[in-house]
Amino acid sequence: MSMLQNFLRLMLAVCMMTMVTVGYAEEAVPPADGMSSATPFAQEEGRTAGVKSDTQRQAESGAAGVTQSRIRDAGVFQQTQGHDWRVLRNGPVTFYGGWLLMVTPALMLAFYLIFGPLKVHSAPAGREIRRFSRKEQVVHWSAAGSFVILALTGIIILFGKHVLIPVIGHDAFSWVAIIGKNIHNIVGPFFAVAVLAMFITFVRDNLFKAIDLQWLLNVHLVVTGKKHVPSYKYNIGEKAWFWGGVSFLGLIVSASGLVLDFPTFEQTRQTMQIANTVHGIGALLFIAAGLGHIYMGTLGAEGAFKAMKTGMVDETWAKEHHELWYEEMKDKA
Amino acid sequence: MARMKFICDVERCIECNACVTACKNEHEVPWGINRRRVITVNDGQMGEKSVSVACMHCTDAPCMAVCPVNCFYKTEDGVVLHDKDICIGCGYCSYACPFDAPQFPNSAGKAPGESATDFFVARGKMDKCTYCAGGPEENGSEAEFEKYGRNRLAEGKLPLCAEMCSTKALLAGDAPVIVAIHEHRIEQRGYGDTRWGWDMAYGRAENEGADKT
Amino acid sequence: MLLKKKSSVAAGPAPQAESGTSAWLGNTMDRRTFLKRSGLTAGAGVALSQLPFNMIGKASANPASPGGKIEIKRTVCTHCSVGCSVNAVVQNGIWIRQEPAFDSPINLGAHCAKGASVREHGHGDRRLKYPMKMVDGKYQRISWEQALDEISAKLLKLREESGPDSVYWIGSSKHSNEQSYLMRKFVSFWGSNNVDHQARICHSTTVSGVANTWGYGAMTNSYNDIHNSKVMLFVGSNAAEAHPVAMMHVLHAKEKGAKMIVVDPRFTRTAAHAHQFVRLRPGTDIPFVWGVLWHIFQNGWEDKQFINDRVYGMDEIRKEVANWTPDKVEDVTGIPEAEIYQVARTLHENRPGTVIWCMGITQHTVGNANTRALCILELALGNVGVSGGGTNIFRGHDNVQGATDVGPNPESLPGYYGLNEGAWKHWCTVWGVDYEWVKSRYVSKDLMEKPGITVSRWIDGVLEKNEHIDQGPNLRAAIYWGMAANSQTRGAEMKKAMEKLDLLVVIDPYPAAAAVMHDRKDNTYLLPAATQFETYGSCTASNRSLQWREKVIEPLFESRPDHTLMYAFAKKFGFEKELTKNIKVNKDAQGWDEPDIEDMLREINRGTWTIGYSGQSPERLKLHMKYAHTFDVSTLKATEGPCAGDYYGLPWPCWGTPEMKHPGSPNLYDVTVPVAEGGMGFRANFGVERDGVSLLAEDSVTVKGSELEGGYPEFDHVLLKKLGWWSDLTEAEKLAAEGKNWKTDLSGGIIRVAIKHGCAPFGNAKARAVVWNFPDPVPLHREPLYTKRRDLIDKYPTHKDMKSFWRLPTLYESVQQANKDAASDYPIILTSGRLVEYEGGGEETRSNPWLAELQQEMFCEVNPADAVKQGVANNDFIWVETPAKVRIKVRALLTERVSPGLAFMPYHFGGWWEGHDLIDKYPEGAAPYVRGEAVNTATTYGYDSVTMMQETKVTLCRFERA
Amino acid sequence: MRAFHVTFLLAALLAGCGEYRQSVTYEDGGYQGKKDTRMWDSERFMHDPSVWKQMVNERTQHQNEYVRTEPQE
Repeated sequence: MSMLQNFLRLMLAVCMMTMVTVGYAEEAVPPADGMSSATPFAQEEGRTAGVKSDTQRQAESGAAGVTQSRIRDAGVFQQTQGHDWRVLRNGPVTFYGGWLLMVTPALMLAFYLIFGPLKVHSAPAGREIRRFSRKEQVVHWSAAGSFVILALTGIIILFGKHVLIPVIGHDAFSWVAIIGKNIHNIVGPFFAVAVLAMFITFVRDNLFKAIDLQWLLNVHLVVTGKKHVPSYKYNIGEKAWFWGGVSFLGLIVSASGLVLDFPTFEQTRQTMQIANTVHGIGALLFIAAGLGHIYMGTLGAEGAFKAMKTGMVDETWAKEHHELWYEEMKDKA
Repeated sequence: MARMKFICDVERCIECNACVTACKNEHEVPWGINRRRVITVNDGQMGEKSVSVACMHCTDAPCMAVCPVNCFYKTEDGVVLHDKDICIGCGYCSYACPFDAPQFPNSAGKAPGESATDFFVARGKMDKCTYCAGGPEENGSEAEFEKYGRNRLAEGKLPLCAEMCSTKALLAGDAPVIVAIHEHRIEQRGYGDTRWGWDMAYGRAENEGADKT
Repeated sequence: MLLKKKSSVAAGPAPQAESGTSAWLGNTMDRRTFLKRSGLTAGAGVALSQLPFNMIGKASANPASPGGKIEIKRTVCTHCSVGCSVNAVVQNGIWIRQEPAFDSPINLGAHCAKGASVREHGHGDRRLKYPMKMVDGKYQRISWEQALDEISAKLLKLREESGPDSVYWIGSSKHSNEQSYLMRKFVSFWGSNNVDHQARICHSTTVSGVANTWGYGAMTNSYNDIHNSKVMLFVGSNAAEAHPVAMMHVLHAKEKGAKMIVVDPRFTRTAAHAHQFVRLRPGTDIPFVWGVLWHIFQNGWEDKQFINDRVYGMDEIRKEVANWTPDKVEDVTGIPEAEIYQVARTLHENRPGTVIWCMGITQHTVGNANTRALCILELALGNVGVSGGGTNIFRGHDNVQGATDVGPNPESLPGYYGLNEGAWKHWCTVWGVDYEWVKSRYVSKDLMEKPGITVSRWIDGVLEKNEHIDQGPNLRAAIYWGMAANSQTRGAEMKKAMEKLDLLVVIDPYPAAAAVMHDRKDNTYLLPAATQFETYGSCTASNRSLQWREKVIEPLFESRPDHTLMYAFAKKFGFEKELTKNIKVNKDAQGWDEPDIEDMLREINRGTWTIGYSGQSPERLKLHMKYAHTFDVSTLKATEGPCAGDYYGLPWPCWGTPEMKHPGSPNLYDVTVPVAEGGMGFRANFGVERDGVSLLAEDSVTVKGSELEGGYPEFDHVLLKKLGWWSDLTEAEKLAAEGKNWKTDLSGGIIRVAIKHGCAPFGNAKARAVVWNFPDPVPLHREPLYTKRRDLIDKYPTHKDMKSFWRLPTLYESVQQANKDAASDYPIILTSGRLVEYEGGGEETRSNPWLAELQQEMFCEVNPADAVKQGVANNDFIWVETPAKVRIKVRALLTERVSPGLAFMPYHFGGWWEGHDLIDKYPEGAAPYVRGEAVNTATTYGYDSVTMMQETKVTLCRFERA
Repeated sequence: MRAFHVTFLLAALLAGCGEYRQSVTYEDGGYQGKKDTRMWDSERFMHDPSVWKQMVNERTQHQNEYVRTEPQE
């Protein structure tokens, strides 16, 4: 547990440092309602205000004491990290996450409108070859399905109160949220397993090859369809998704999610806060990246969706998109 | 309007746990849920001090801010309450709370005699100190009692934990009134403020913790 | 995710509390209010609670259905001697709420954890519900009829075979005054003095030590009067845990500038609030006091005038104190000179000061001398008889003071009358029975006047060879009537004794430790007694105030109030007519015969002149409860209303008849107040002179308003005639008073006339610094029987063995000598004490889920330094072994509260035996929620040389990882 | 670098639009759940907040033992 905790802490630290560098260090901001924050309880303060008792100081230092209560963390007087977590979650995570989820589809829409989908240039050969095995298909769609469910329910938990409450009202939203939360909690571990299966299933073909470098150098031409770089089974874009999305973000989101889902291993509230922050940031990035993947797998590239749907691709498609792989397959045949 | 707060005078608290028991008694709080608890620091050494901790009904309540379903509300008297019908049991309030006030049922029917260590497993409805002010159900109704416990404030009474405190260390009531009582004691003693948790609970104006951008 | 965690991974191994829901669901408890209403239900509730609109716990029927009449019943908490009033809210006969009793001048609405939880007794989930009989080692339900028939038949058979002294009756300090009084009467009519109660093992040494010093063995002032103290010296008292509400008054005084000193081997919660904490070696209280007095005498800080006028024998004390030079004190007690000096100086500079003590002083082989040493300290400082001064002895049970005063004591009839023929005749007159008849109930006049076996030693009455027992038969039956066996030492031997008995009967609201700790197979009965909330009557708080309890609810299940049971047994024994000669017998709601409590109190009033239990009629007590708000919180005096002038609860002595309207005596021995208003000098109870020295007060000590200047002896018909006051008596009074003294004059005339002339009926004498009738007239330090300081044994040896003491041989020297090297095997000093959540043996409090949740496991406090040596970590199970060769398994609690070389265990646990949980032995559904090893299973031998108080505070032990 | 500042400023402005009141008080409509009756809204207090407040404040003095130990004449 401690290794994971350390890892999560490191992750949070990285996130925090990123925030700080872009100007999100916590600053004193005058409260919105015009009350002076310096003396919020001025009339009640009395003469001794401002003189802190030793116990108060000890409490603020995060000290724990002994107690007869057996609830977790019961010995902690007061935790300040909760406030940091709140500021982070309600602030940047929600705000930028929200924009991210709006901007990403908008960008893709714009991209689609400007450049259109990647087309297969030659006429279809009519002969199909198997690109994905049955097993690969099952694994992919398990992951994909649970991903979508988790993304939607997760979005409800994070943004629902801003978006849905004003629309469907408080009580109805509670229904939505409770069902969403339970689905999220139940599907979550399933997704983690699917991600693991994905990794095992697809890792071999996603190992980096020399050709990937070339693809990378011509990325601007490739995505706009101006140039074609041959690749093996997966091109660098797909590999980026595999490594950066499925593997890295998948691991982050699954691990942090499991920490949150099974609070039965003596996790403290601090661990939960960190896990929650990491989970939120990771999931939002994952969703954004996932949108990209979905775009490429559906609208973005002709024939791609069919490939994963049926497992078969037209030879022409294979030749144009993954020439080297096509060669390999041909040799094998 | 009144502003209800708690003061725990550490010079007087003797860790007798009367507040804990009074709360259990008044609200029939089951085994494993501790709406209030007493913490002792420097146990067994000079400088040992005890504090009774529960929901402080913060001015800028973090639990309210992070609740995904807005089940919290605040009465005009500053009491932070929540609607158990709306609560989804996500546990976020407990991450945010400085005082570890939100409680969750541990598991299916934690029996008396079993130790309670999980702060939420089943993640049923959150439960916390209501300042003896019940919930949104009709004041003093059976439904309110079943979900939240008694509504003493609506009876013109104050939280039982404070009213039954063995040494009157725990004070509850309108802030200026209890501050005056506390001030009088300090005057008698001739030394420092022994209030606890106030900066954290009441030091921020409402919304101060909101987005800072 | 509806994941249920296996029990308590986080908190370490499973606790000693029972685990698993089956035990809980399987019991018969009436969960009418528990759990269901909380918004957090069991079982299906979890699934439901996931739904937004769940109506959590809707299924429960609200006992407080609307429309039922809501009544407030006023009662008094049953958990310690402070006497906190409780306002019980009752609807339709069900105790639905508890409200703070703000009007009570004693607690001002405050409660400790125990007080705030008493309503749970009205739920009684873990109560003993029916009479039970052990058949083949298992308890089976039987009817009351069968229980009473079988038990009485067996008792009568024993009486036939071995005489009445073969039965040991253990009464209770939790009985009301009336019940405990009836108990003494009941056992007298049974024909034995073999009856005792908890006071033996809590403050018997105080009662006898203090009474022999100045007259009455009770708290001299009151909790409230501590407001007036300038310094409070706590020795062997942990009020913050044992008497939390008293701490309200203590901390109030502290806030107003009083200094607070705590002397204890352990850094207690009380010590945490002290200005000065002094850590001493357990069992060295006398050297500590003499060390303080050494500085006081050295610097001339004593109150010379007071000593001259009101104290006898202080010069002998000076001689002994002179031996206790600071270096010697430091060697014996472990306290540096500077600390002792500071204590002495603080006591000198801040007057008046009070001394507060509890079990830390009393439960020693030198307990009586300890208490006297502290009295002497107060006398030297002139702190007695003043407001803010005195010896404030906090007692343990709610009515231990009352039960001591008028209850089941083996050496005395009610009111400390003793057992001589005069005492018997006095009480026979009051009871309206023939002295000769009572005598015929006893085996002989000799045994009638010989103190019985004490509760601390009843086991030796069973186990000792018959030829060593000074009463004829060995004990063959024990009736545990409201007493926790696990609060008595030498548990392992007690188990043997219990197994040897022909009959064991446990009468208690809960199945007490006595019901399960042994391996008996039959002839064992459990009878459910009602709690004090299910009956009514008076109870005496530690400050001698009597409070009246109303009946809150009807007895739960099949339980019956103790006095009803006594009457039922008396019927079987055939003396019910005599038992209730002057007492009305009513039919209670269940159709049983119930002796009238108010009539019993009136009978107590008619007979108990010695300590002034004569003025507290039921009517006056009820009036005080009703007008509690009119009493001043510092003085306890009513300033207005119908009780104006009275002190709250008419603290005894409340002289004369109720019609005399004596207000009670708030602070004993205060000569600045007229006797009619609660003043008095020291009691003239020890003669008028000794060796040519007058024992009466000097002339300068004239009680305010007294017509006699200075000291005078106690009043009797002769003195009255001599003074020419005889004619003040009415004709009827003259008739009654002729040949009598103030204690035996049933008309109260002598008292009335004495007070009319401003005189205390008991005289006006000096306090005795030297109690010449005790083994140590001047308190001497004697090393505990089990000591680490082998080198001090020769210098400060314990007493010589006694051949017959309270009917039994009692060992001192031989035990000490046999164990003088014990410390090499058992290097840790073991002491025990209280927790705030539990009381006494703990059965009722450990059966209360609100309290049980707070203390779920038995533990032993050890210093981290000692633990490291044994490789013991916090919360590990350890075996603690004592020289009694008994091992108990408890959790280790590593804490600096105890110094290295000291271990502390609370004594409230029971239900485990040498590592085994005894849950299977309890009647089904009646096991306490929390069970644990009883410290007294392992405690060792040792008894006070005057009262047979058990030694619990100093023994030796060792521990190792389990 | 200037471009960064402009971007940041724009982002900050946008964030300002996103700010919402987090502490819900039940009179301002932010909390849309069940309305809770006010403590004083009963016959006992004649529906008058000041009556309720006075009663509660008087009761608070029960927690102040100085009222009984040093009665003000």
